[in-house]
Amino acid sequence: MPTPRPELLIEMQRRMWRVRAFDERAVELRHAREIHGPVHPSIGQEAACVGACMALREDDTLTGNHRSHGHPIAKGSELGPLMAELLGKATGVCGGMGGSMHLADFSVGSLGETGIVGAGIPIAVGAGLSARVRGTDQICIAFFGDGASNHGTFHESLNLAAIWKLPVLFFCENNGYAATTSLARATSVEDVAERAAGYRMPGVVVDGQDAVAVYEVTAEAAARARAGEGPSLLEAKTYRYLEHAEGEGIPGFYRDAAEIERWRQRDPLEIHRQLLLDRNLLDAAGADRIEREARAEVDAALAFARESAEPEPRAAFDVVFANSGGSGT
Amino acid sequence: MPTPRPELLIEMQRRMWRVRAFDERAVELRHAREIHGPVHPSIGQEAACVGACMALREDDTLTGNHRSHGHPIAKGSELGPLMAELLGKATGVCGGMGGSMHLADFSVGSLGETGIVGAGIPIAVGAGLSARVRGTDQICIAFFGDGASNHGTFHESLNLAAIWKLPVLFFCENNGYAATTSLARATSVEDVAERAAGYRMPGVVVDGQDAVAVYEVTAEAAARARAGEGPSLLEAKTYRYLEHAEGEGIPGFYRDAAEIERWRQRDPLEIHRQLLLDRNLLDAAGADRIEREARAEVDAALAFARESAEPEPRAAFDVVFANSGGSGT
Amino acid sequence: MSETRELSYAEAIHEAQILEMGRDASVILIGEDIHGLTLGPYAEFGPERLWSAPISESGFTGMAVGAALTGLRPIVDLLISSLLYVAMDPLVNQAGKLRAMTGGQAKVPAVFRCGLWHGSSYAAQHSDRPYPLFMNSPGLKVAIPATPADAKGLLQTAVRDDDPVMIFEDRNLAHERGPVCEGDAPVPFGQARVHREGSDVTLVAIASAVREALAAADDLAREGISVEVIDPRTLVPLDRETLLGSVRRTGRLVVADPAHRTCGAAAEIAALAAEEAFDALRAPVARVTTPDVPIPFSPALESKLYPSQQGIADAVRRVARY
Amino acid sequence: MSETRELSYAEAIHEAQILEMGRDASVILIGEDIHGLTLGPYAEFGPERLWSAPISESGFTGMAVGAALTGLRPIVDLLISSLLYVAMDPLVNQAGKLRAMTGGQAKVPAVFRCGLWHGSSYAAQHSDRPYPLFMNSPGLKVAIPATPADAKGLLQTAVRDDDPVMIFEDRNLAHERGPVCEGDAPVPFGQARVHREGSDVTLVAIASAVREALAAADDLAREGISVEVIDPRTLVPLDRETLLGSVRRTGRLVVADPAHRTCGAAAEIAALAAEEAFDALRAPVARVTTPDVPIPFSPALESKLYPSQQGIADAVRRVARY
Ligand SMILES: Cc1ncc(C[n+]2csc(CCOP(=O)(O)OP(=O)(O)O)c2C)c(N)n1
Ligand SMILES: Cc1ncc(C[n+]2csc(CCOP(=O)(O)OP(=O)(O)O)c2C)c(N)n1
Ligand SMILES: [Mg+2]
Ligand SMILES: [Mg+2]
Repeated sequence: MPTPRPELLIEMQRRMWRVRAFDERAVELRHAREIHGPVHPSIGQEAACVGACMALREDDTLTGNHRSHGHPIAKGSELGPLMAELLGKATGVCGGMGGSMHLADFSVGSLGETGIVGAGIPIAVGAGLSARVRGTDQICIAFFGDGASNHGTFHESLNLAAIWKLPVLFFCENNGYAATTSLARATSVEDVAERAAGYRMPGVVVDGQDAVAVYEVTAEAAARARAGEGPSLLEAKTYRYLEHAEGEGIPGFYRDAAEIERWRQRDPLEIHRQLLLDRNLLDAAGADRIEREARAEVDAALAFARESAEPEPRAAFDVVFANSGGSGT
Repeated sequence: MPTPRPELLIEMQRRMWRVRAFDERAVELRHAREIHGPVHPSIGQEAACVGACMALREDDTLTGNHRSHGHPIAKGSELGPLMAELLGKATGVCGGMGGSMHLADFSVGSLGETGIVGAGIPIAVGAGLSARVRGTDQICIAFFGDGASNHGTFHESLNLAAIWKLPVLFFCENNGYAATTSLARATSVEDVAERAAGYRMPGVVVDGQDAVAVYEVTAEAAARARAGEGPSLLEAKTYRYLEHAEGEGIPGFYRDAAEIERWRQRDPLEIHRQLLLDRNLLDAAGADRIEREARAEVDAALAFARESAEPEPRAAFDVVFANSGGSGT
Repeated sequence: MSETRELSYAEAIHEAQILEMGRDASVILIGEDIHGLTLGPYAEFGPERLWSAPISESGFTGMAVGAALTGLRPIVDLLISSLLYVAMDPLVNQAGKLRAMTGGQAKVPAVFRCGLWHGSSYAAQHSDRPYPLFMNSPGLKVAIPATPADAKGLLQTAVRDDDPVMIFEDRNLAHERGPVCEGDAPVPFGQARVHREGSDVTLVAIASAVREALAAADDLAREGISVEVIDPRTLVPLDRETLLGSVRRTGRLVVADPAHRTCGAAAEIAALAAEEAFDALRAPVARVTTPDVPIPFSPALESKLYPSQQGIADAVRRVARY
Repeated sequence: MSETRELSYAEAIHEAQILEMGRDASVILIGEDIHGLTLGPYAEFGPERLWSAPISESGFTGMAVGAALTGLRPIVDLLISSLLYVAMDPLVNQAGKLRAMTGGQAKVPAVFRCGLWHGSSYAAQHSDRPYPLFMNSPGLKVAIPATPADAKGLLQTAVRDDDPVMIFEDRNLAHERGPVCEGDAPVPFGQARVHREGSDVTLVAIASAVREALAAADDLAREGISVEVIDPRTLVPLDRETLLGSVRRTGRLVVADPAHRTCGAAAEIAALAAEEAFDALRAPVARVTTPDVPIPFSPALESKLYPSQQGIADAVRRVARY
């Protein structure tokens, strides 16, 4: 197993804190109605985002889903343009056109989230195909949920990548629920990774609260993909602490407080902090500083976002086509 | 294993001959341009159609695909209205609206073929759900090809039927090719039945040239489904002797004559004839008579079809809606 | 006529569903995350009437078609109209065509409830109003209620209809309240509702544009422009007589339609007028629609795109003064 | 101007593909059963340029989008337009919207070749002409060639365009022959082709209706009716200037369009005329389209449904004599 170097272990904690602090703030802003539209926080799932993305190369690409603030952050995005996007500002990474469900940051290889469950998976297959045809050794990782594994695109994509041995990682963040629907209610298997057998590709279950474990299986699968040995299906067992989408009034009847509490006991930031302390890579003050710095970055991002201008009305019309002509009237 | 009774064994041969004779005639008519549009013959695959359908009850239902003349015949359809349908006549089972790719005969539980690969599979799941809700113990069988198993609807349907234990049989007629594309080129597994594991349902491979073997596995799966124990994925290894669609000028480069010849050596009608002779259920003359009678039935069906009138132009408009209003102009 | 009470549009929809499920045991519900309903007034129907489905829209929409072919009357909750693309084949190629393809052997009495979410920063992939796509796809009926009474009545009719019905529910109207009859109150298909009579301009409005159109008509009345506001309520079948009759009287037509402009419902109604009421027309037809751009996230951008009271009033003024 | 030769519509399409693949190594082909092409003139491009795919239209269409986002220019052969419903999400929600959603970061230079098979007893599930659905879905360009020259030229332009282009190829024209330039001969988008000038009636025709329209125009000329026949060639972007300019001159408009009637391309063009050329119109607009019925199998039924020379001529006569 490729184990991360010390600096990387520290950087992991930093990025996890960025994700956590960013999403905590996003949730507040949503409740305060400073953010409009749905916000799907990744809080509780940071180790999956960060462990996976940090096992990739800078020029590798990713596709996300509706719950994807964490993925570009984990891949190294600047927070300012992301936060400005959530606020719908002209300086947003998508100029205010995308919002929370459609962040994309091509500068770090984030090809875009999709609000359509399962739809990002074939797009990742295409990015893998493209790397192959263009003769690079990039790989692409598709992030999706347990719910998405019941979608037809999951099946078609795994088959496509398998028959052509494309450099694609299928990364399932299994948080146990699709909105209010538990995995058991909707899914014919207990581990999504079982489905890998139908495509004769490796199917790996990993502790999604342990960033290092996630890093290791991802790095291994990435090396395999890069070497032309084909795709893998990785499944991180994780959990979201908050609601499916915050501030939408979704009832919480479908799970009990004890379950949430049990998972909070295995908080990815705590687990990784302990690892850093145990290995003497940081002392408590150093670990606290990482959190503080991340929060400060988020504050700065928010200040930037708030100061930024609203987009000009014409913006919606100007981005429809790359080659002009035929846009809306 | 539930083994078929003697009369049933003889009836199997009769129905296989009906399918064979019907399709041989359909191919001739297609080449003579008396039939318009694509014709996908089931010649070579008769044991799969007949073995499966005869293991069902009269009130069980089925959905087909583009290659589905054989399914309603195997389920007991009258040949006249089927042949008249291929000729686009008013007396056709679908009044000339459906044609070869869209035969449906509700009188025998044939809910309709679909020209869209994979699309009949979820419809069968719905028929199974309906039987369950209405409190009957009917089951529904979905026929589809190896190619269809790469479609998203396959995955979604198997998952749906599995989680709810619906009385549905997924019956794959694996003839090794999807049009000109071999299974190996398009499919991540060797046996489509391997994919059953992803839905935790039984996946059974059967010799598709042996009607009795097909009957037996189908009857067993049907009993399971009827008892509320859930769906099965059955895979019959079979072969089509003729082209994907006859008369369309599809090139034959993708397989060699030796392969076709090898399969012709395992002709389902020959295999079953031998069984009937071996068990002294028929003598050679009796076996020949079955063939002759089937051919005569097809001739009569064709005579009926040829004598029948063309549909009235208004027919296309009258069948759009069941509750009038809003039809085409 | 039975008693009426005030209900919201969303409440009216539930009332229709519950009434129809109570009336006819073959009515079932299929949709994602609907298991929660069993905690409420749907509990009485038991688990075999409520199928809370995985994220497999193509699969369970096709499943609904199969159920409808074999004796059930499924109501499928497709949540968000922008998800319909995932289920287009079972809708367009199966539900819409099976009756015709089978020469009338099949009937497909299924209802597809499709929420129109727009104007709430749901952004490009959750804000579509794709009913024109289904108007161009034969075999499907298309209903769009704009009031609580129509939300209930059209849904009741849809459930009882033997054909597949796509019913587009404008979520911007979810909390609008209005009088709704108690008990059975089906609204016939193919009959437009004349919300307001007028003599100067015919204003056809669809979905939440009806609300904007009525507000615009109030303003315009004060300016001396008499506007007839008509909601077709079903786009397939379309009540051509009422629409064209009005245009023949007023000689002027404005269509306010939240769908995208090109090949939208407004295009169809405008074309009909240009074909069938040409002699009466005294001014160009005007369409007030959503421009052909993917819907932006930013409220600053999105809020300007849909037919508004202001935009509709401007169009009517232009046409009236022509 | 380079040399021309006679090619068939189908040959012209292959010529365009081969030229573009030769010109630009980022052009790849994706489609079912295309591995056979490697036996022919495509062999030189090698296996990495031709992806013969499983029956997974949604998967490989989405895959094409991902490839287009990351530096390739895929041409996707979607065979039969009636299969598009299976791939609607990657087309409408992804290809059409990603550029806008990402604020212009993405470009999606993919071409989707969609065969229009109708009039050959392919029946309801293989005979659709669904381009109006994509005209109502912003972010997609829509081209429909009616001649061999346009089949080549529009496809060349489509490949070079940085936006997703749906190109609908009318298979009824596959064996029609006509002059085609050697070498590069891209046809610009948004420029209608005036096939024939005339002064009495503007006849806008799409796909195989162009052939019928030109034949009708010949007949009508003998009767003294001078018909201007225009093929928009791209429906998005639409050359409004040429269309409306013609209507303003002739005062009369007939649109012949093989799509279904309601919310079809003809509806859009008729609506445009009623909005923008109203003063010039001297007769009702007429649409000659396919009625809103699932396409029947029986030749006796199917053959009567599409715009024919006869049906078009009748409509023009009605309008001309109005
Ligand atoms: C195709 C589609 N169906 C339904 C929805 C509505 N929806 C959005 S997120 C979601 C649940 C997704 O669950 P999962 O894939 O497990 O991801 P998670 O939210 O748990 O991260 C649903 C049903 C959608 N956006 N797209
Ligand atoms: C969704 C869809 N894609 C493609 C086609 C074109 N097509 C018709 S049959 C066929 C091959 C089907 O192969 P398989 O499922 O193995 O059935 P078989 O023909 O071998 O019986 C294809 C590609 C179609 N009709 N529908
Ligand atoms: Mg989940
Ligand atoms: Mg096959």
